[in-house]
Amino acid sequence: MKLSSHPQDKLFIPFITAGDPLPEVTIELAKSLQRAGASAIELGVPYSDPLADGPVIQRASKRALKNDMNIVKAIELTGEMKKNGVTVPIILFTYYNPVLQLNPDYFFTLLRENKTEGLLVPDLPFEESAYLQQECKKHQITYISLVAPTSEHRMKKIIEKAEGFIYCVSSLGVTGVRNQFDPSVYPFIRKVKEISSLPVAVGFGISSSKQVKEMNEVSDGVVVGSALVNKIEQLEDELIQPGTREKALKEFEEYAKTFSGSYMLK
Amino acid sequence: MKLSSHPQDKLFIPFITAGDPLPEVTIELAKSLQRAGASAIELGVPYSDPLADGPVIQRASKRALKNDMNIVKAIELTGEMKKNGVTVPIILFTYYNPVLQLNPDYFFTLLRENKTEGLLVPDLPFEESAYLQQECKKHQITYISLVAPTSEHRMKKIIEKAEGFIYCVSSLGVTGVRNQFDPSVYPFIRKVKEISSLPVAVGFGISSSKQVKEMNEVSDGVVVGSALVNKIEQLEDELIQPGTREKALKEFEEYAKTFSGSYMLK
Amino acid sequence: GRFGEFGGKFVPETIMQPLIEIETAFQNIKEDASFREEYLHLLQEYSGRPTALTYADQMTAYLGGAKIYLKREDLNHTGAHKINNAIGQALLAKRMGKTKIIAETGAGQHGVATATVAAKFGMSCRIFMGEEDIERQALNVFRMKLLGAEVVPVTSGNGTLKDATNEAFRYWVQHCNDHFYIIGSVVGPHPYPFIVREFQKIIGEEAKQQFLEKEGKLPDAVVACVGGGSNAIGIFDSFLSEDVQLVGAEAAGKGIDTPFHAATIGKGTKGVIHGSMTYMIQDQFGQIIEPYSISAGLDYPGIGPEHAYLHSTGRVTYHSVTDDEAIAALKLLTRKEGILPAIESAHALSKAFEMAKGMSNDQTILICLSGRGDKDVHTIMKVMEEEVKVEDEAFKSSAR
Amino acid sequence: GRFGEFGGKFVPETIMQPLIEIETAFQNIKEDASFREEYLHLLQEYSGRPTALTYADQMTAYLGGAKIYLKREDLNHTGAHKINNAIGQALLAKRMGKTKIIAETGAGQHGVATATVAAKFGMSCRIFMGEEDIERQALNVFRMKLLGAEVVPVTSGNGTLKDATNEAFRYWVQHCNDHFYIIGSVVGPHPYPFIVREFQKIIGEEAKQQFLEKEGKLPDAVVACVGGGSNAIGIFDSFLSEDVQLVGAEAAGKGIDTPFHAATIGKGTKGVIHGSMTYMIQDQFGQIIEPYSISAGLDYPGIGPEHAYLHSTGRVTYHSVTDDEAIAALKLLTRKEGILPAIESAHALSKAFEMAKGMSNDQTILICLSGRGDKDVHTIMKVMEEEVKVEDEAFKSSAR
Repeated sequence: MKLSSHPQDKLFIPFITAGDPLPEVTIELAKSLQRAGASAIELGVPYSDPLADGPVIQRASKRALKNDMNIVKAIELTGEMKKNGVTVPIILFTYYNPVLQLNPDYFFTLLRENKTEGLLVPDLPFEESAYLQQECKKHQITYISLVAPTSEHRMKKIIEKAEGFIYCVSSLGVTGVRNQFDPSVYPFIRKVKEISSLPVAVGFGISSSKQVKEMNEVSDGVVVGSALVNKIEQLEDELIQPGTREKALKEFEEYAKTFSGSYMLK
Repeated sequence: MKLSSHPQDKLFIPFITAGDPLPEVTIELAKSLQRAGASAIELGVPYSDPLADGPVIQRASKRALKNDMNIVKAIELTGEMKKNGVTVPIILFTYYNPVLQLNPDYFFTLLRENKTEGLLVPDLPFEESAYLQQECKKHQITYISLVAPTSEHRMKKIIEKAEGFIYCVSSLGVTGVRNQFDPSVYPFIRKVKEISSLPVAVGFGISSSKQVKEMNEVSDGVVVGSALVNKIEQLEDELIQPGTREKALKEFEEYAKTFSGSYMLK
Repeated sequence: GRFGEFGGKFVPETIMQPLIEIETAFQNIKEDASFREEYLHLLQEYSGRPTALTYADQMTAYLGGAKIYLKREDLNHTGAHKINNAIGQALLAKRMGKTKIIAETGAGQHGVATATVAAKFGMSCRIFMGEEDIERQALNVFRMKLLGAEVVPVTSGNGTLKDATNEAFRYWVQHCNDHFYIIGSVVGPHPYPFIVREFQKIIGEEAKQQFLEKEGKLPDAVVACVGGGSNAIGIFDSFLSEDVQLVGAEAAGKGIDTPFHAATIGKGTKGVIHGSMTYMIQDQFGQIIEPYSISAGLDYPGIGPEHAYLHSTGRVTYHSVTDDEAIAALKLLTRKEGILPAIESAHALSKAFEMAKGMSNDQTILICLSGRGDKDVHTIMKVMEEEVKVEDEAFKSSAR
Repeated sequence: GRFGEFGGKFVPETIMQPLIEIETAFQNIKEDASFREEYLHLLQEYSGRPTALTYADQMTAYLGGAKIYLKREDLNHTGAHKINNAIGQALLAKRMGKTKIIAETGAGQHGVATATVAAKFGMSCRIFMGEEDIERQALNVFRMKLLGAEVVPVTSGNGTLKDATNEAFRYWVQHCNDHFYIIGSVVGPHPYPFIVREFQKIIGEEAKQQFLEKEGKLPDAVVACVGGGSNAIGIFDSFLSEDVQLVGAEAAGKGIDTPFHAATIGKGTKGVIHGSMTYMIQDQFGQIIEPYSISAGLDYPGIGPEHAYLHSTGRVTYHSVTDDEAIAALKLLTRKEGILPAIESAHALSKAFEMAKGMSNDQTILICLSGRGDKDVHTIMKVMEEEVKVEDEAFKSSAR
């Protein structure tokens, strides 16, 4: 997986949920994010029981599930994105259970056919991930690993096996918008950077360009989820109506840019 | 106590509740009963918890209690009856607890001053009655004893100490109207008569002249309660209204006569 | 058949013979080792005895006085001490060859216990319950029916426990030849107060032994709530001849200076109720007055004659506890010990907590926790809703 | 941390470390005699263990087959086996220096048990409960509040147990540094299924010993109901290596061929739920399906991973029992034995009764009566009202 960014830029990895508010709109949103400078896009597979996610992404899951989204359709959506001009890598973000329900060969074939470059499974910790990580390697899918402030002595093992980038969980907790970060996050990220030769992106709770700037002082970039999904929720009706969609997509793009390293530096 | 009856007649001992439906009406009812041939009158003191009584007399108690009747007023009512021409003996029928709440001297003075001739306490069995029976003797009040089909070997002891007449409980149960008697009642009454030198009256559940006749074949007479009280309940409004009282009293008297030995023989 | 001047047998002649038969049977089984064995076996295997003796460490620390121990009758099958007696009397009935059971009930606890035992013994069961109580205790009524009992609504009087008891007696008078009447407390004519004591004294026997094991000495005081008083007699009995302070807590309802209480010893006078000479709440002419307590189990106008006797001799002291005090004690125990007591038992808790505060750390109090409070949750909810309302109104008027 | 291919630790990275700490602490206390002593002391002195083993003589006679024994977890403090585990985990939390407890609850049984233990230990307590369940179980909610717990309404998902569990996890992820999460069944990520088993196996240890004392041999079969499956693991554990047939009864709801059931083994497929690989009810794309059972305690889309394993090896056989069958068994036991079981436990009863009929008189069945049915009286009332209605209508239409 080749993360798209200029060397001097910081990584901007946005998250959106497949099928929210509609499958065809998700494609357009991905294009907007690419225009806004995304280094890669995390595409979330909606799940009935997203226990690592806060209320914003839970609601997005619910909306997407109402549109009959599922893991197969979500992967197929990555193929559609590619066909529609999305060139930045797409990372499939999915809980483990939907993956488990697919025949592994079928799953990886689907990923490859649809040019999905990465895979992130938030409830599959290092100790349980050996098989999936090895299969990913075999099928040339980048398996993204998370480290948390509580990872402690396990951090090294995780980072050693990691690919693509290291996803640092900014603080304890589920995904969601936060006003303030615990100051302990900075030494944590520095420590990760010391150990890792991969880029280090910080996620969970980043909701303003101010926070992005703060994080980027220590990290190589950020993952932004709930803040963007929140925006999509606000724009839901306009995004659904073909007549207002263009305008809403433009608004979304402008909002996304506020988190994007490439634009911030300008 | 001298029971009023011609030698060839059977005893007719009616029961009414003091204060039902009004104290002054109780006096008139007693006079009616005397005219109907009563050998004596049982005057019931209304009680909050009459556990030997069936629903008819329970309701009469409730009506009388609403008229503020109590044991003292009930005894005073016997005096009023005597002043108003009642000559047959009056037996105060009261649960034990109201008696207990009065100073014994006061209680017996009251009884004597009001010319109450007898006392019947339905919840004071032989084993608990020694004191009261002795006090009655001292004050020349006839203490009426009950025997039941279940009294068995205690029957003799009870009858030995009895005065006035023997009150035979016709069957198991509380007071109230019954359609049929257990045939075992006849040998029971015969046995009581064998032992007793006193007249034997049968009570509990006698509600028709047919039953009176049946009982009188073995007994010396009957006690009639619920049937009469039931009639009073039916006539309640007419008895209360001075305008209709005379007529109602007459009706009551005629009804009472159907239980009366003196009239039946005619 | 008396406790000093109290007790006795003030009943219609018709049930004298049945009472004598019960007395004879009771004398026989008292000396019959096989009866006691069967009784104890059922208590253990069916009801889960011995019940625990719990050291209330949190309450003790909170009050800072005497060490508090709870005899956990709430852990019995059906949730209170009532089952001890129901098992014993049903066994007695079985020995007498009776297969039909009747009983009275107020809130339904004794009715449920009796219906339970009747089901276990395959006996028919008829429970007399005031119409008013039937309406208030729909769940317990349904439980009794599930257990196969017939619940007979009593409309006489005010339709409460007193009237249900009257009606049970009336029914028994008519059917005493084949029915056994299981009375629920240490009340009623002789020999009932002795029978119920016999079947409840297991509480004190166990508690005494458990206490000695834990503390190596007897408690300084034993406290129990008293309505009819069966749990109190049950726990007191083993301590009567010991140098132990015995305290009964009766229901002061809204206060003993109001007409709304059930403080039989505190405000009652001597009289005869349900066949027994004792203290009772009545007017000057001997009419029984309907009592009041938030606790259905203490809402009875009489008290067991042995309590009247123990009061007269001074061996046991009786105090009264208001609704509010009981609810406060209930909330405190629940919060501190994770044990939700019956409102009945909370009366004993309230008195005991007050005593404990004035005692030293090396002293001990044993409380009879006669039943669990699950049955009372609705009542407590209502009380607390009203408290909130009163507070709200006080706030509103102060805010003006 | 696995049972064959089942179990494991499928959780966000953030709580891996807390889980490891719990695992370490758990390993320590397992070898610590003083911990076991404190745990057993509380079970005995506070919860009233050992619970009775009751011979159901009336049921046995009625069915005419195997002798039926009931392990009476209903006699525990708070009315079910849940307290065994809550006491154990709260003690573990105490050893780890945690003073804040969280837990999830469906109908409120585990919530009440946890709030109870938190009160007894002086710990703060936060119970996550679905909004829907809060409305249906107002009494239990009030009880938890009386016990001092904060009840947190969960609005995500359908507002039921599954969602409450998700939310408890989410809260824990954010507060794992000072909070201990007391999981209520043998579910969740490693080491929870092992911890809960450790604290529930007392059921089987006691039952085995009691059974040997009474019968001089082991039972032919042991039957327990299975939702998450903690009472079943608790009673099975001591018999796993013995020649005893083990049977789990899961909830078939309105029938396993309808969409309304909770038959995880019967109709579920392999997957990950609440951190554990096991069987679960889900669609082909791995979305969890809301289960259904009249019994709130069995209304869970997953099953403990050890059960999945025991099913896969064939050591335990699992059957499903419908709402109607469970209610019928509940009514029968109440009527015949005077014991009102929880609707959960009634699933085990139904299966066991069916088995008993086909067995001989010298064979024996041990049933885990996991809890009392007091909490279910409202539900049973509703069911029976509906039955009457249906019968009435059938009568009316046949009368035309």
